[in-house]
This record gives sequence, structure tokens and C-alpha cells, in this order.
Amino acid sequence: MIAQNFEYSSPASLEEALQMMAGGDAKILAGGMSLIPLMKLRLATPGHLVDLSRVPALDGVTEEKGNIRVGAMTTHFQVESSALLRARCPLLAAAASHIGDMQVRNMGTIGGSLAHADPAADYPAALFALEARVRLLRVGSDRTIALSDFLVDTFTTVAEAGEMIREVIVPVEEAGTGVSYQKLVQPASGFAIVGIAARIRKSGGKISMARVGVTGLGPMPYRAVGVEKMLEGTAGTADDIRKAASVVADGVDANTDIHASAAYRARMAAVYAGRAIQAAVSRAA
Amino acid sequence: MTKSICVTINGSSYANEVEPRLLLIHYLRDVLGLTGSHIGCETTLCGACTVEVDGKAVKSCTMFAVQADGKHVLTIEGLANHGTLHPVQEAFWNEHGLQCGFCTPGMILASKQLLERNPNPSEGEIRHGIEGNLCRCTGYQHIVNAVKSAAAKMGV
Amino acid sequence: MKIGGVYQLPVARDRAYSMLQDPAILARCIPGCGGLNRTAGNEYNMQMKLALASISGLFEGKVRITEQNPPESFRLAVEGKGKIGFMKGDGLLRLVDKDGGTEVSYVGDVQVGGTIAAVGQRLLDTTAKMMIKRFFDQLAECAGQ
Amino acid sequence: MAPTIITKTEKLVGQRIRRKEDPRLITGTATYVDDIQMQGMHHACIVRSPYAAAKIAGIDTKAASALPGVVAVFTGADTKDVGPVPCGASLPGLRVPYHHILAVDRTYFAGHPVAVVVATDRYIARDGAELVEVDYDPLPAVADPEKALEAGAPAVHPEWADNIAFNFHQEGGDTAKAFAEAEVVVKQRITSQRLIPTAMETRGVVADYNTGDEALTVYSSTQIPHLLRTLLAQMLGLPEHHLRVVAPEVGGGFGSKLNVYAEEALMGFVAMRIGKPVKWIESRRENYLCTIHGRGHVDYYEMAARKDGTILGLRLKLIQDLGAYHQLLTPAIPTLSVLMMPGLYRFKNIQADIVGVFTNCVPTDAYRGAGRPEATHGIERMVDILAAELKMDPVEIRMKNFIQPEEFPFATATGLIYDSGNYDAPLKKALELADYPGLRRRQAEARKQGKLMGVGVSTYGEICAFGPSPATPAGGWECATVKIDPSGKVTVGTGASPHGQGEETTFAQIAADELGVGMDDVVVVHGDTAVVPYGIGTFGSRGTAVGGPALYYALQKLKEKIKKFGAMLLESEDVTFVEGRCVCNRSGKSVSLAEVAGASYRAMKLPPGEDPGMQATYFWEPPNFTFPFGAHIVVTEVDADTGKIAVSRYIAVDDCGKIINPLLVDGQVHGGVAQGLGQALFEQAVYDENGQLLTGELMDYAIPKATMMPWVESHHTETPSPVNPLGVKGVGEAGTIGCTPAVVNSVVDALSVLGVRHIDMPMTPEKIWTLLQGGQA
Repeated sequence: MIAQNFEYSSPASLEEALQMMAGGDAKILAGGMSLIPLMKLRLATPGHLVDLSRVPALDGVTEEKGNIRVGAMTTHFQVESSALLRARCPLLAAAASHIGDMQVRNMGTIGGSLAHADPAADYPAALFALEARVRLLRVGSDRTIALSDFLVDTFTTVAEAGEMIREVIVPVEEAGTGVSYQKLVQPASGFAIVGIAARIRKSGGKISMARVGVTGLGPMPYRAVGVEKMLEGTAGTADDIRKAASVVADGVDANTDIHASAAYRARMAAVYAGRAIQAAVSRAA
Repeated sequence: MTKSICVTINGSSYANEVEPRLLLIHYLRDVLGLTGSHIGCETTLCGACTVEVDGKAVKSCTMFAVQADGKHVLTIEGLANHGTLHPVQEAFWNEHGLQCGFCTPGMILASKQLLERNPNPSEGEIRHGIEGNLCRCTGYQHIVNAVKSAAAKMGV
Repeated sequence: MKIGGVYQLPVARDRAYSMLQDPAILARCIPGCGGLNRTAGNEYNMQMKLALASISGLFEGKVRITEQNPPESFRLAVEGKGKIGFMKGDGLLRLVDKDGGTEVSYVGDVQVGGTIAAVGQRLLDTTAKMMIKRFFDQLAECAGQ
Repeated sequence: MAPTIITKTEKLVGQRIRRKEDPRLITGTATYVDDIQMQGMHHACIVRSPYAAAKIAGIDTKAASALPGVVAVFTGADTKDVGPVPCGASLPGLRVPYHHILAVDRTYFAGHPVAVVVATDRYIARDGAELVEVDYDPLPAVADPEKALEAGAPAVHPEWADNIAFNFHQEGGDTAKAFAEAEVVVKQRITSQRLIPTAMETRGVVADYNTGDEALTVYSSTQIPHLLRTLLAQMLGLPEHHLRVVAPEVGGGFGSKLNVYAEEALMGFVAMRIGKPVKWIESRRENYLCTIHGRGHVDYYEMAARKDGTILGLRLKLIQDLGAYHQLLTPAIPTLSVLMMPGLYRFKNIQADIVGVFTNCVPTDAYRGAGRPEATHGIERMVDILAAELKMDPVEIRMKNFIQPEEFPFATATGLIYDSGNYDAPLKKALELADYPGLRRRQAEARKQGKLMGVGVSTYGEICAFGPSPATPAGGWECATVKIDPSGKVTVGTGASPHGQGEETTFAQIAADELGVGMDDVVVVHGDTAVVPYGIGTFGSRGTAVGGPALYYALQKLKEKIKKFGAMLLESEDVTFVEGRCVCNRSGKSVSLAEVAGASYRAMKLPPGEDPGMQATYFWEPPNFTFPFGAHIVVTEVDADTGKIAVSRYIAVDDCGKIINPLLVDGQVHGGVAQGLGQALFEQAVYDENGQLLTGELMDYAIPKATMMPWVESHHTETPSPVNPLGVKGVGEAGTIGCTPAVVNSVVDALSVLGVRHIDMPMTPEKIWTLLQGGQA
């Protein structure tokens, strides 16, 4: 319940924050929803925390040239309730609404969640389906990479020492795209046993684009490209969807824990993929 | 290794030197003696420590006091206005929305936020809204009634 | 918790087997290992630093190799204790020739206790798999050198 | 229905009155243990074993002691003369391991306390605990009670070769004959998994020792302040009258605080050693590791019956997972299960064999229902299994075997006398509320469409109001005091110290009615050994059913005195005490309660043989237990793709005798059902084979959240108990007891089309899905 002591800094600007991070020893405090519980249990013992909550540049949702930029310190509640996101990228808002609980969504941030790289976090399913990009800053470096390059393993990202997430970039959803996020909840923690995000576009009565993101199933979230390929070009009938969804776990080493075995998880991934795709298909114009 | 902080709590401002690791809940309870907010877990699940920081309901066991520097905090002690209960408090009392009372301060503050964002919630929306607050006594049914009743009263 | 898996190493079986008995190579491959010190025939002490995103901890550990049957199989036991709890892994590794290299399969048991056991349930399986993967990836890298 | 807010004197018993205790609770002004602040108070942090079984080779406390702010570090070597942690239950041949308050040379379960660090603040105490170096040699452990019974299992206590703490045999009637005459016998293994009570307030202790008076005050989050005082005095070697125990506001107990814990004695020891107040507050992690768990049964049932559904007899082998030690009532809990085995049924042949097994886990003990939910679950499942075997309707088979109203008082095969009952009544009411024939029609239609819908019926009987003293380990009576101030204001004291159940309200209702005063004129106090003479507690649904009558009799005693003073003041023999006034029946003149009370303290003149003052104390010994009952009907729908269970209707009709406050009774039912539903669907304490608790936090142990609870339709029938003058029976545990079989019966009914006959709890989606795939759950 009580953390080890640490040094605390609260920069007021992005420049100041990057300078503080430059030494490479500091750990970022974003919303703290993952980090602080670990610190209280002393599983995490950072020597220096840099609190980004007072850096205005990191907060907020803006639209620019077909993209929406979500600042790293934007809270899940802001994402869930953002009029812009709800209208222009509803999948991300939907995923945010499934995270934790009201209080956690009031504090937790999209950047903090991504940096933590929890294999069962809700966001990555949606962000994979959205082919999101992540912009990373460091003194002297500003790079934007695909989410699939950012996440490398369980709790592991490519972010280097001193590097921070500046923002997450998602596309403005084209009109007529149907989206859905469906989640089988672990009843104690609220994390996803499996969570599936689907985006579907139709053209001439056929599925012209399918994107499916998966979380909770394996060591890291992923895009189920096999499912997408099987859907594209079909009419999106119940049978098409069932067949496509059934390959969602192919090649994935599914997780096992006291809440769900690998076999059940893999099967539920297919069931929830079917449900998410079905919902997205029915919403696609 | 201490930091100076200044926090406005229930309308009064407090200045203290605190260790960065001091949790907001311990600052409220142990430093300031505001023991109305409680601690029921260490994994940000039970919600007994819920307070408002700058108008947002947060779990004060998952926030360091230094993070609240310069902010406005509302705790259960500050909710009643000069002895007049807040409608949510009154509704919890009328509807028997509590038994042992340990989760109640957090539950009331979460309910207040829920009603601010959705003044006329359905039963499902109420249950979703208070999902971050665990109660082991009531089975939640009278809490749902209390939130409905408060909504009706606040909507008048 | 039961664990098991299969890895492919790009070296001949004799070489793979001897690498897996070599304390210098094991020290490079065990994630976070700060070096092995022999205490008895095939027993070593080590210091391990576990670092997994925000989680980190120092462990006093032991490595023990038994049931050696070169170049086919042996048993590897790794254990560590620290402030955040303890962990123990014990597995039987089998080596077979495959595709010009060596296929290493293992079956075993992982046990954790203390604080890490309390909060790690959801992540234990994933984490154990990742650590083992890191071990073999590193081993493959050593083999390539 | 909104509560009635009473402002004038009228009949209060039976009304929905909002609670007197709530204003402090909804404004954050109540005082729980952790809210207590004292000058010079120190804080303790306990070092606990990460191993379920280990030898302690050594403990190095130097670094911890050297940390600035740490004032003391104690280990088992320092505390070995304190204790042992008491077992209050006795059974023939019971093995009772010596339970030190800190481990001495060996640990027996993960979380076993090994050392305590005392510091000037809680942060430093925590830092100090991390610096205590304990050298453990791990030993083999066993966590599963059936594995612990196998030959060659690691011995939990090395002084005994096997892990059997006791064997207990009970038989009533002639079971051999019943089984010989049976036309049908059904058998089933039924488990009742380990549960973690999870009171929202964890345990906590503040101990304050006055070195001048040599007097210790212990504030503890306990359900049993008086019993704790008696037992703690023994543990600490302190004269009992030098010890005061206070249970301040207690944030839920459910049995988990009906105990005497190592930490309570440890804080007393520390306070006496350092001469300063000391506080220890349990973390949730510690609460899960070290506070008692509940249930932990593996039961093997056999039921004998005739083809017409008449139940003839029951055999049970009950394996009770005790954990590593006996806490206060540990070995007694499964004996309560046996008492309730007959349920509501007439059959009189029962044979039960209990084996109590040590495991390297935290002890089990009383958790809401304590033995009775396990029994009710067993009998109600067996009745459904028999009904399925005989292709009878579960309602019909129950009605056929119910004890009938004219048969009360009814002597059972397990030696109990059921006080009163009308078992058809709640079942019929529930069936009507549910539209049972309609439900069955809907179910038939659903099945045609390939949908899995289930209707579960369960009736239950409870043994409550513990009880006559010879039947309880601690004394089965309860104590009440009533004091009227010179101004006429009333203070009630009760030994049945509540922690959320609302006795400050219900007892005020009783007192106000009897004394003819308003709710605001009565204050109810409890939970302090310096304020109430003695008391037992609320457990076993005895708060209102034993504490209530004690209060009633104290009030009668006091009313006699009031009348005598009234007669004296009115100078008349013919005086009635009514509506808060003594009235002369001849002149019509009257005096108020305040005038009478004032005169009794001023004592210018006394009635013959009367003392001054206006107080009465009554210790009431109940002549019997009470036996509430009821019927729950649960409708479920099972998602065939995922195995998820949705409870679409929950109907509870409970008969707890006379109802004092329907608002509070509904609250008890809702809360009880939540804990039953938690067991049926979500909750399970999981240990791995090495004795590590895998559900060690709320992250992995799922207590119901608001979104996980159905709407509970709570209704009642009222069959008064003849055991006490209030006619009350008790309701605290009813919901929990009635719930689990109703839910499991419903899901088994849904899956019966697949040939499923039984499902063990918790019925997780994966378990159901596995069954749906044709596997074994």
C-alpha cells in the first residue's frame, strides 16, 4: 500500500519535460492507473517520476488533414466523451468506454496505457483496427511509427530511454464505416479476457475493407489480418463472418490463467470476433 | 526529499510539505484528519477512497498528494452545505442505500459524478456508473434506488 | 503452472547441448542475469534483475543442471528470491536434430510466490513465456556468433 | 417504496423507517479503526511468509531496527509466551495445533506472520518491514483437502503423521434400514468452494496501554468485543478488568471478524512493550491471505427414496478443509452443516461423517451462513437430482416431503426442534409471483428454438438465533440494558454489537414502542466493553432474534419500575403506563416519563423496595433456536456460444418471522443474495498446489459489482416464532443460504437437455462452455 520514495518533477512544458527525461533514468507518470498500484505493491520502484499532467501540449483531441491526433495525456473519459471522436472515430471512443471504471477513466490516459503495453488493455484492439500511429519524442528526435512497430512484446515497446509518447494518430473514419468493440470481461479486474474491435466498409454490397484488432488473447494485441482477408470481397453473410472469425486465433499462442484457459480464450476470440464483425457489418452503410 | 504543496479542500486551502510518495488518501486522512474517505484495497478496484479532484471523481489511493498540488478537492466531508445534505446523501439515507457504510462516501461521490454527466440514468447506466465502487452489504439494489431517487429530486 | 514449448536453434545438437551447459552462455541468455558463480558441480549462484516495463526487482538466484544425458536431454532448474517474492522454474529440455539444426523442446513447471503471485495471475503465463522466449532468442543469437 | 419518516409516537415496529445510524455514515463523520488518531501513536507493519510451508532458519532484524523512525522489531522469539490464538470449539479427539501469534520456527500458510516492525509512521514501518531478512527453507505443502488425506501427503503439522484434525460421526434414525428399503438411491459429489468474505473494511487494531493504570484499551474492527476481551486477556496474561475492547464503526464482517486474531494480541503486546499507542491496518492483500476464509467443503451425498418421491434417508461424507489452524470456531462449522441436513423435509434417517482436514492454507471459519449454506446447497441439489431421476417436478417433490404446519414443533433426525413453519406458503407465493406454469411454457418454447433457459426452485430452512447456551461455544444468551436519563431520554445498550445490520434503528423501534416515546428519544449504544456489561454478538442471525428479546425483557423490567414510581407520584395503586405516561386509571391524572425518571434520580421519596435511578439490565437465555425458511426461484438464460449465465429473474420469498423494519429486512435479503450469487457464479479462493493463494487481490477474486447483480424481487410471509416474545426469527443469512441452490438448480435445469445433472460452483462461463462441448466441468 506504500510506495518506495522517489524524486518527483512536474514540468510545465514539453521542452522542460523532454529535458528531464533526457538523462534516461526518469519514469513518466501519466494517469498513474497502472504505475501507481505497482509502486504501492513495490513491484515498481522508480527513482524519479516526471508527472506530465501539467504539460498542456499533451492534452486534447484535434483533427488535421484526415487524421485525428489524440494527445498522450488525454484521459479515457475525454476520449469516450469527445464529440469529435464520437463523430469522426467512434471506435476509439467505444473502446475507451470499456476501460476500467468511471474513476479510472477520469485519470487514466491513452499515452500511459499504450506505454504500459498491457497485453489485455482495451485500446490496442481498436488502435490496431484503426492502423494507428504513435508519435514519439525525445530531445533531438521526433518519430512517428505504426502501432504494430511500437508494441513488441508483453509490456514491451520500442520506446527508448528518454523517449515519450507525444500523441496517437488515428484516421478520420470514412462515412459509412461500421465499427464495434466487443469484450469478454474478466469479472474481477475488468480487463479483457478477449476484446475484439472491428471496422467494416461496404461497397456494392460487398465488404470492401475489414480491419480487426484483437486484445487479451496472446502475449500482445495484434491485427487479425487473416480474418480481414477472408472477409474482404464477401457479402458479409452470417456464414462469411463465422468462417472468417474462426481463424482469428490462428498462429497465436493463447494465454492461460485462472480465469480462462488457452482453449477457451481462443474459442471466445472467435465468438467475439464474430459478434464484433457482425455488429460492424450491420452498422456499415 | 519533500515537496511543498497547496491544495484547496472543501473550500479551505492547505499548505504542507509532503514526501512525493504520500498518497492523496493518506494526505487527506492522516495529515488533515479528513477520515471520511476510506481505503478498501490497493489495486484501484474498490472505490472507497473516491474523492473529486477539479470536479472529476478519482480514486485517491491511486494518486500522489503532489499530483493534487494547486487543485480543488471535494471529499464527503465537504458535500453537505452547512448541514443541508446533498440530494444524493439524502437519497442514500431514505432508500437504505448503505449498511456498514464503509463504501458509502466513495459511492456517494461516484453517484454524484454519474448524475452530473447523466441526470436521468437508466438502471443499467446507474450500475455501469458505479461499477468502480464495490459494496459487499447491499447487493446494490437500494443504491440503484437511491441514485434514481436523487435523480428525480435533482431534476425537479 | 505448467509450461512447455519448442524452439529451433541453428546449430548442431552437440553444440547446442554444450552451449546449454556453459555457464558463460547461460548467464548471457537468462534474462537479467548478472553472471553465474559455480557453487558445486552443476550448481551456480546468480543475481538477477527482473525488469518488465514498470515492474522491476532484484533476485538472488540459483541455477542447477541435473539428469544430464548428452546430447539428448537434461533438467534445468532456475530459482530466485527477492523482496517482491520468489520464483522457481524447473524443466526437462530435450534436443533432437531438425532441419540441419537442433530443436529444443521443454516441459516444466513454474512457481511464483509473494507479491508477484498476488498480482501477477493475469500475466504470469504471458510473462513466463516471454522470459523463456528471450532466453532462447538470446541463445540463438549466441549460436549465430 | 419510500421509507416512512416518523415524527410522532405511533407503532414503530413493522414500519419502513430510515436508519438512525446513517447521518454519520453519509457525511463521513463515523469513526472506523483507521480513523482513530492518538498523540504519540505508532504504526505496525507485519512481515509475512511468502511460503506456505517453510522452516525459518533465521531472522535478521538489524537493518530494520537501524532505520530512523523504527522503534522496535519483534519476532516469534519475543512473543512466544503470548497466546495461543484460541480455538473455542471442542470435539472429541480434536487435534489442536499450538497457534503462536508470530511464527516461531516454521510457517504453515502463505501469509503467516513472522515479525512486526513498529515505527513512528506507517510509511517508515513499511520501509522497515522490507529490511527484515528472513531465511526460509521451503518445505513441501498441501493445499487441497482431498490430496491432504492421501497417503504420503506432506504433514501440515509435523507432530501428527496425517492431516486429520478430527472425525465426527452423527446418526439419527435408522439409515441402513432406509437405504435397504429404498426404491431409488441417488449419489452426487458436491463441493462448496473456499470463499473470501471480503468485508469492505479490512481488519485493523489500535492498542493503547496506560502504564500507570496497567490498563490496555484495544480498538478492533471486530464483531465480538466482549468475547475478544475475555480471550485477549487470557492471551496477554492481563487481568480482564484491565482490558477494554472497543469495536468502533465496523465496516462489515460477515463472520470474518467473528474471531480472535493473532494481530489483536500482537498489537496488545506491542503497546505494552513500547508504552505507546500502536495502530495496525490490514491491507487487502493481507486480508485475503490471513483473515479467515469460508466454506471449503467436498461432500459426498447419497439419498434414499421411494419411487413416489418420498425421501427416506440421507448419507453424507463431509470433507472440511480447515486450513492450517483452528481459528475461533473452525472445527465447529461443519457440525452446523450436519444439523441442517434434513432441510425442510420430514425424513428422519440421517448419517453423517465429517473429516476435518488440515491444509497449508489460511483457516476456514464462519462466513455468512457458516455451515448452513453448504448443507442447504447439498440437500436442495440432492432433491433436484432425485426429482430428475424420478422425472418429477422439483416443486411437487418438495411439497410432498415438507413438514406440515400441524407437525410443529418438529423433532429432526439431527436432534433439533423446529419451532414453527408453514413451508408451502413462501413456495406457493414464489410460484405465483413467478407465474411458474407460464415459465415452464416459455421454457418449452425456448427449447424448441434451441435456447437454454432454466428455472431453478429452491426452498431452504435455517437455524438461527444461536441459541440456547448449551448448544453454543460461547454462551447463547444476550444482554440488554435500558437507561432513562433524568430528562426522560432513553439509552439502550446491546451486547449484540452490529456492523451494518441496523440495530441502532430496529432496537430503537422496539424501545420506542414499549416506552411510548419517539425514535429520536432513543439512542442505541454497543461495541464497547466499558459501556455494555457483556454480550455475545450478532452472528448466526441472532442480533434481533436474541438481542431483541433481551431488550424486550429489559424494557418490561424497567416498565415495572416506571409504574411503581408513577404510582408513587400519582398516589394511586391503579396506574397504567401508556404512550409514555403513567396514568391514574381512576382520576385520569398523569405524569410523563421525564417526570417519573427525574423523580427516580432526585429520590426525594422512593416506592417501597425500589432503588433510585431508572435503569434495567436483562440477560436473556433463549429456550431454542429459531428456524426461518423460504423459497427462491431463479430464471436463467445460458449463452450457448460463451457459457455466460444471465439471471433474468430472481424471486425471493423469505419468512423470518415477525418483521421489525421491512426496509432493513429487504436490505439484508439483497445483500445475502449478492453473496450467494457471488458463490454461485464468480467467487473462488484458488490456491496452487504449493499453497500460494492465486486470488490474492480483488484483481483476481471477483465479488459482485453493480453490473453483475440482477434485480431481486424480495417478498415475505410471516410465521411468528414461538421462541421469543417478538416472534422474530432472523434474516441476516437467509439470502445467502437460499440463493446458491436456486441458481445452480436453474442452470442445471437449463442444461438438463444435454444430460447435465450437477455443476459445481462457481459456474464460470468456461465451466459451462466446457459442459456444452460435452466435456466434464
